[in-house]
Amino acid sequence: MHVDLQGPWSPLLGRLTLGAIPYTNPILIGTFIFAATIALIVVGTVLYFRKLPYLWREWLTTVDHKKIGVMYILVGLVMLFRGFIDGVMMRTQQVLADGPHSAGYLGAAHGYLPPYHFDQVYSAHGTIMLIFAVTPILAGLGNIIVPLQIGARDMAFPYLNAVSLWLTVAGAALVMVSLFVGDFSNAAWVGLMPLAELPYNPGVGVDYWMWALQIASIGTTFNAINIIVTIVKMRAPGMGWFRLPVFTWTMLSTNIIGLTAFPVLTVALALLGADRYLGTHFFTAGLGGNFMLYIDLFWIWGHPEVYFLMLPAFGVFSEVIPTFSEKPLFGYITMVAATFAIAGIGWSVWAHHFFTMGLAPNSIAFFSAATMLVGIPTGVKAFNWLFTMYRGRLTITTPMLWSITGIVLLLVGGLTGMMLSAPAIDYTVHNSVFVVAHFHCMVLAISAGIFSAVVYWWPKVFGFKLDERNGLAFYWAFVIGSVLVFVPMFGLGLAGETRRLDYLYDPQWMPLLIAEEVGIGFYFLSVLFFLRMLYVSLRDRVPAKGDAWETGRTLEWMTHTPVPFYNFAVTPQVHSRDELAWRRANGLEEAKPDRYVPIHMPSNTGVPVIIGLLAAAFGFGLIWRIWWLSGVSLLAIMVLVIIRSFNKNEGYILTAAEIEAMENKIETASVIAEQPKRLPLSEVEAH
Amino acid sequence: MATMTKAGPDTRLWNPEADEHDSISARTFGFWLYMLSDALIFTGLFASYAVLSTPMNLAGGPGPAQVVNITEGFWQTLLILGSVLSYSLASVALKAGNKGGVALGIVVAMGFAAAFLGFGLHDLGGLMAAGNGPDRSAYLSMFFTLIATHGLHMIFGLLWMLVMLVQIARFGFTADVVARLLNLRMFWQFQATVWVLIYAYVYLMGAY
Amino acid sequence: MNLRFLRYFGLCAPLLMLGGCSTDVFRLFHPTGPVADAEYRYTLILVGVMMLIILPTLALTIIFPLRYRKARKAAYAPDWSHSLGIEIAAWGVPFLITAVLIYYSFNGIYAVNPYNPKILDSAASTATAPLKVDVISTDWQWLFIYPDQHIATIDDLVVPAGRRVDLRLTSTSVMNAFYIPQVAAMMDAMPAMYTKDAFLVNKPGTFTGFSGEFSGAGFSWMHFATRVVPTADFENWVNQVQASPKQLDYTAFQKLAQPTVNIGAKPSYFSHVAPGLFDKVVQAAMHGVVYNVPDSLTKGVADDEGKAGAKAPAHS
Amino acid sequence: MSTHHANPLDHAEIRQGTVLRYIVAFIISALCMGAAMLAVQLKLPFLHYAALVVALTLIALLSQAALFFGLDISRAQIWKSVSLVLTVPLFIISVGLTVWAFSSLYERTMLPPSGVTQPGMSAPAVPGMGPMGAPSQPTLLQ
Repeated sequence: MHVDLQGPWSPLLGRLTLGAIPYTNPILIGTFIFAATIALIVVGTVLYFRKLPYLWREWLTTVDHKKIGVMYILVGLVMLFRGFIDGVMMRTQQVLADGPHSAGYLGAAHGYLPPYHFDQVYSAHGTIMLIFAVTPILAGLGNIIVPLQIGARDMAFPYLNAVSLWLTVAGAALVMVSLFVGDFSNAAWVGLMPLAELPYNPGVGVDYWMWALQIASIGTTFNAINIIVTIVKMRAPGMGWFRLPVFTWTMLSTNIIGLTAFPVLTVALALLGADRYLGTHFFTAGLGGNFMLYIDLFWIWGHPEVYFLMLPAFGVFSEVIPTFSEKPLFGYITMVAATFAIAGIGWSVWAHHFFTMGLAPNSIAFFSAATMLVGIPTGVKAFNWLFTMYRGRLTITTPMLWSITGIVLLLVGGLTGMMLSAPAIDYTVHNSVFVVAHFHCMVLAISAGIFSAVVYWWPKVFGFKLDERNGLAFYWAFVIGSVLVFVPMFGLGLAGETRRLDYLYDPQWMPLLIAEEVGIGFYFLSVLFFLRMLYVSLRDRVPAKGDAWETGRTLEWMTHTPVPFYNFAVTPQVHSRDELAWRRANGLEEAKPDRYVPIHMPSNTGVPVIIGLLAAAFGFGLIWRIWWLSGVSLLAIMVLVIIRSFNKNEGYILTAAEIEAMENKIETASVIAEQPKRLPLSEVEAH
Repeated sequence: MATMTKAGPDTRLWNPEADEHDSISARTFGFWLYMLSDALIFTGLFASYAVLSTPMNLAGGPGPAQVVNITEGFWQTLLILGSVLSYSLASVALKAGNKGGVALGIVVAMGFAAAFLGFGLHDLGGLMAAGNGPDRSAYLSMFFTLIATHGLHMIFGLLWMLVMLVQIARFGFTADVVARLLNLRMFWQFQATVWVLIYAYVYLMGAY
Repeated sequence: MNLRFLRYFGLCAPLLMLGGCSTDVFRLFHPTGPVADAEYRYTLILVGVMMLIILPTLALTIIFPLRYRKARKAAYAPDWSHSLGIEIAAWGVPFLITAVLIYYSFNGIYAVNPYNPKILDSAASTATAPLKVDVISTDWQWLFIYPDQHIATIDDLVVPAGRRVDLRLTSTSVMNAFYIPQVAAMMDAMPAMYTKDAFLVNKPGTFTGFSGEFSGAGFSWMHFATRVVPTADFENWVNQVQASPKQLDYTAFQKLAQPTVNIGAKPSYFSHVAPGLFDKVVQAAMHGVVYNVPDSLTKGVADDEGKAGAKAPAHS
Repeated sequence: MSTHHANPLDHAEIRQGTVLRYIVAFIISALCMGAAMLAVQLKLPFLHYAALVVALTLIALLSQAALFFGLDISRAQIWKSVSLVLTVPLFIISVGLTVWAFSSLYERTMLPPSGVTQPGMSAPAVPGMGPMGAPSQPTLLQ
């Protein structure tokens, strides 16, 4: 049963030896010094200002959906930076390693990375960007905005919400650890089979990839459950289904995908795990195994996953464009219908990822047609956004610019996507960088949605707007960078450059590669402008109003800015699709509640963060085959969950008087972010 | 559309009464969604089983017809259905707040489940002893994985039942305990549903 | 092929400015032979049809934000959010376009179906039977077996002009994809399985083929020459290779299939190829034969950066 | 709508379910599976046999959905029913399309299994090969 691997193994440390630490590799030493410096600065700052108790009390143990959302986004941004650096390394390698006479550095034959290192870099880039950057950021946005938009106090399951966050963090942590202890997978973010099987990948790289993905995807599934229940069960009175804001609709459809698609990934990875740990033959070429099955299972998850990421961005466009056009969204019903049409059709198109695998023409025809059908609802959405702007009164702020850019990217990505869904074209550019450029257009549209959302909702969470000037500079650097990187990449695809090359045999590609490298330079600039935007905004901190943009339309703009921990002092009664716009039209936007009632709040708990820590230890143990560590961690998680279930966790009550006092304090421009120190109800009764 | 309605003097803008949400139905619905995701795990496994149970996947080893024992499988079906029936009857006792009845139903359900698992282990153990373990061929890998995944769910359910027996004794029927008992009922019934599918597809179809 | 003039639209692509004066580098703009021609034609048709909707939408995306800026005080309809006509058009126009695309996509599937391209039925002269070539991708070279000629080559695919070529593809270890951009449809080469591909080139020429699916450390060096030569030259070449002292049976193949980075894709030639070698390779993989990748090509960067590369020569 | 102060045993989801319903569900499921098992002995043609097993399984599953899970369109259960109805197509799509795609893939990419048992082929015959054989040295052509 158990696979006996070659090489040293000890009961205490498993396969882990000193040789796993890359202390001889100059690139990784540099990375380590950089990461260690940042970590020291962060830890030092926290200790110097004695913020450790605050950090524990208000953040690490929090169950507040807004703080959890902020932490999700923070993790996502850190991973986005890591993924970006991977991108820089790939582009630099390719520009250095073009043509048989290209020089080699650091011991590599061409360029500065030997194949095995380059392969890890591109695998990490894809895994990180999709699973550990974009997914957490979107989950964070959903966490912050959905309860506010539907007038709820919190998510349906605040404790589970924290567990989801820390599982995602555990996965991300494993990816980061792989930089300094051992290797990451070299079999692409999709896990190429049978390349990821033991004979071709006997090291720990694939295990790192597999367990990081597995743990994080459990977190995502939990988060999906939470958001769906929140939307179905926790809406404010009066908010019928057809008054639901479109962002909330998209989060609902996206999380239905998350709930149903991620389990299939779990299966695919678990079967691969069985192959690697127990010696089964699911995806081996021989002994009856069938690695096409892995490809099939992976894309059953993988293609809905694309829409899982895309739909929230559509939701953002649908919020930002009406706000800055001062008009309701055009065609609300068709917008919702289109959202669900995309989610539904998206479930039956996955085989277009392997048209070149020998499928019969009639199967190919089905999947090709289904894929093209997705173009219809997507087109509807684009038209609806355009006609929202039509006869509007547009203020072109940075969120609006990002949203319009998102539409343009969607058009380019849609055009190339439709091309790829036609097999006659796919046969010529499948697995070329044309495909890479195509899906980057889509991911850039998602990024545009993310940046749009971050700038748009930033004041709601932090109480001040982001600096527009630096925001614009960030925008332009990013857009120019994108054009310079991805237009030449389409060209290279048409030139026949296949994906994942660490050495390019055709010196004629050089000019395009150089253009891409210049584009990467612009991306670098955009990171600097982004940081400067944060710095300047934080320095100037101009307090924003509850309705920060003054043309907000939905419920989240009705509460204070920044949002107090209890969201709404009194739950609003909803009368209209765009409740705030309706109240404004009736002169009621300043209306205050006339009386307050006690609010039941959940208590903070340290269990989720400990579960996250144990999950990371569990994964680490399995990766290095340190069986005792995995066993102990798994047992500890189970014991912890059981013990907690014996804890009558009933939260605490905010009294009406307290709420009134806090509301008055907010009126005089104070911020209510911290929860009062209070014993949970059960202990109050015990005293 | 409500968008156009005008606010009147008696328009209610805030609704303090709306604050309490029904936590039991939120929890059972949340757990139901978890089970749907679990059902998708089994969907993935069934799809894999369909792909890996052709003559091409036997690698010279035994195929479905040689591996499954449909009479033993039928006893297992009766056992798991009996276990679910027993737990369901416990939940009828819950209506009356009858602690002893609930505990009895759960204990009987555990007994049936243990017997079910015994059969399963005997089956898989026999295969392994004959050299037809999960590393023999892709088909056997798949067969073992499908049965073992269901078995792990059952073991998890047994653990959960143990915890619930303690909690009933200790806390009585509080909202938390009741919600957990309801979720456990769904979880347990779901195992029987999955088993029926496994029995029909793997055993009965395989034996033909 | 009547649409061939359309390729000059490709010349207008702004990319070309970046690519210098020559368009030779954009291989896909220079299809050769009926299969690639058809693929290129479908590309142009589909892109053309889509432009009917993409271009106007793109224009509106730019015009509306400019036209309805607050400062311009254009017409403002604060409550307008529904119009049956526009919504029907918003669904109807994409629906029509998609229907047209699906129609062409279906046609294309059967026209260039790699297992049996319809387009070749009409194009290939029936006088000569198709040339059979068995393709085996190893880690990391391409072995081309000519079963009827009993010869084999590494990284050098030579075929006669004007004759249909039928390929069978497999792999010894991991998945690869067979890809000659201007000539043949991309097709996966998979261990323990076979796939098929077919192409025809009418005029002599030289092309570069690649592997399209990442397969490990030597993947980037997995390119191969494709030479289309006049029939007479092909016969000569076959005779030459048939005289090659190197012979290929299964034992020799097993040595050859050991992981090898063939820098510069240097060709080798074999005579007396054992019959049924292709099937034997497929069956071996089905029985679980694998060619482990040696440590120095999978070991961590921790051990020694560039150890594998350091052994490789900088230039071929 | 119950609050956490009310008696949790009054909750609608506790109130549903009766002894009779559960026993009927048990009997239907057991009978269906028993009948399907007996059908194996009948030696029906495969299609008839398969249709019979599928039909009996469907009856068992439906009786479980209605009587064990108590799924209906009442206020307490409606969202469970809706989410199940929305998810069932995904089960069918995933399994159905996979089986369909692989039926053509097997036919078009696999040598028939009879070829597998060709004599003279065995996995560990070649040194340096086999699932976890000793790694060999790489070859670098120059």
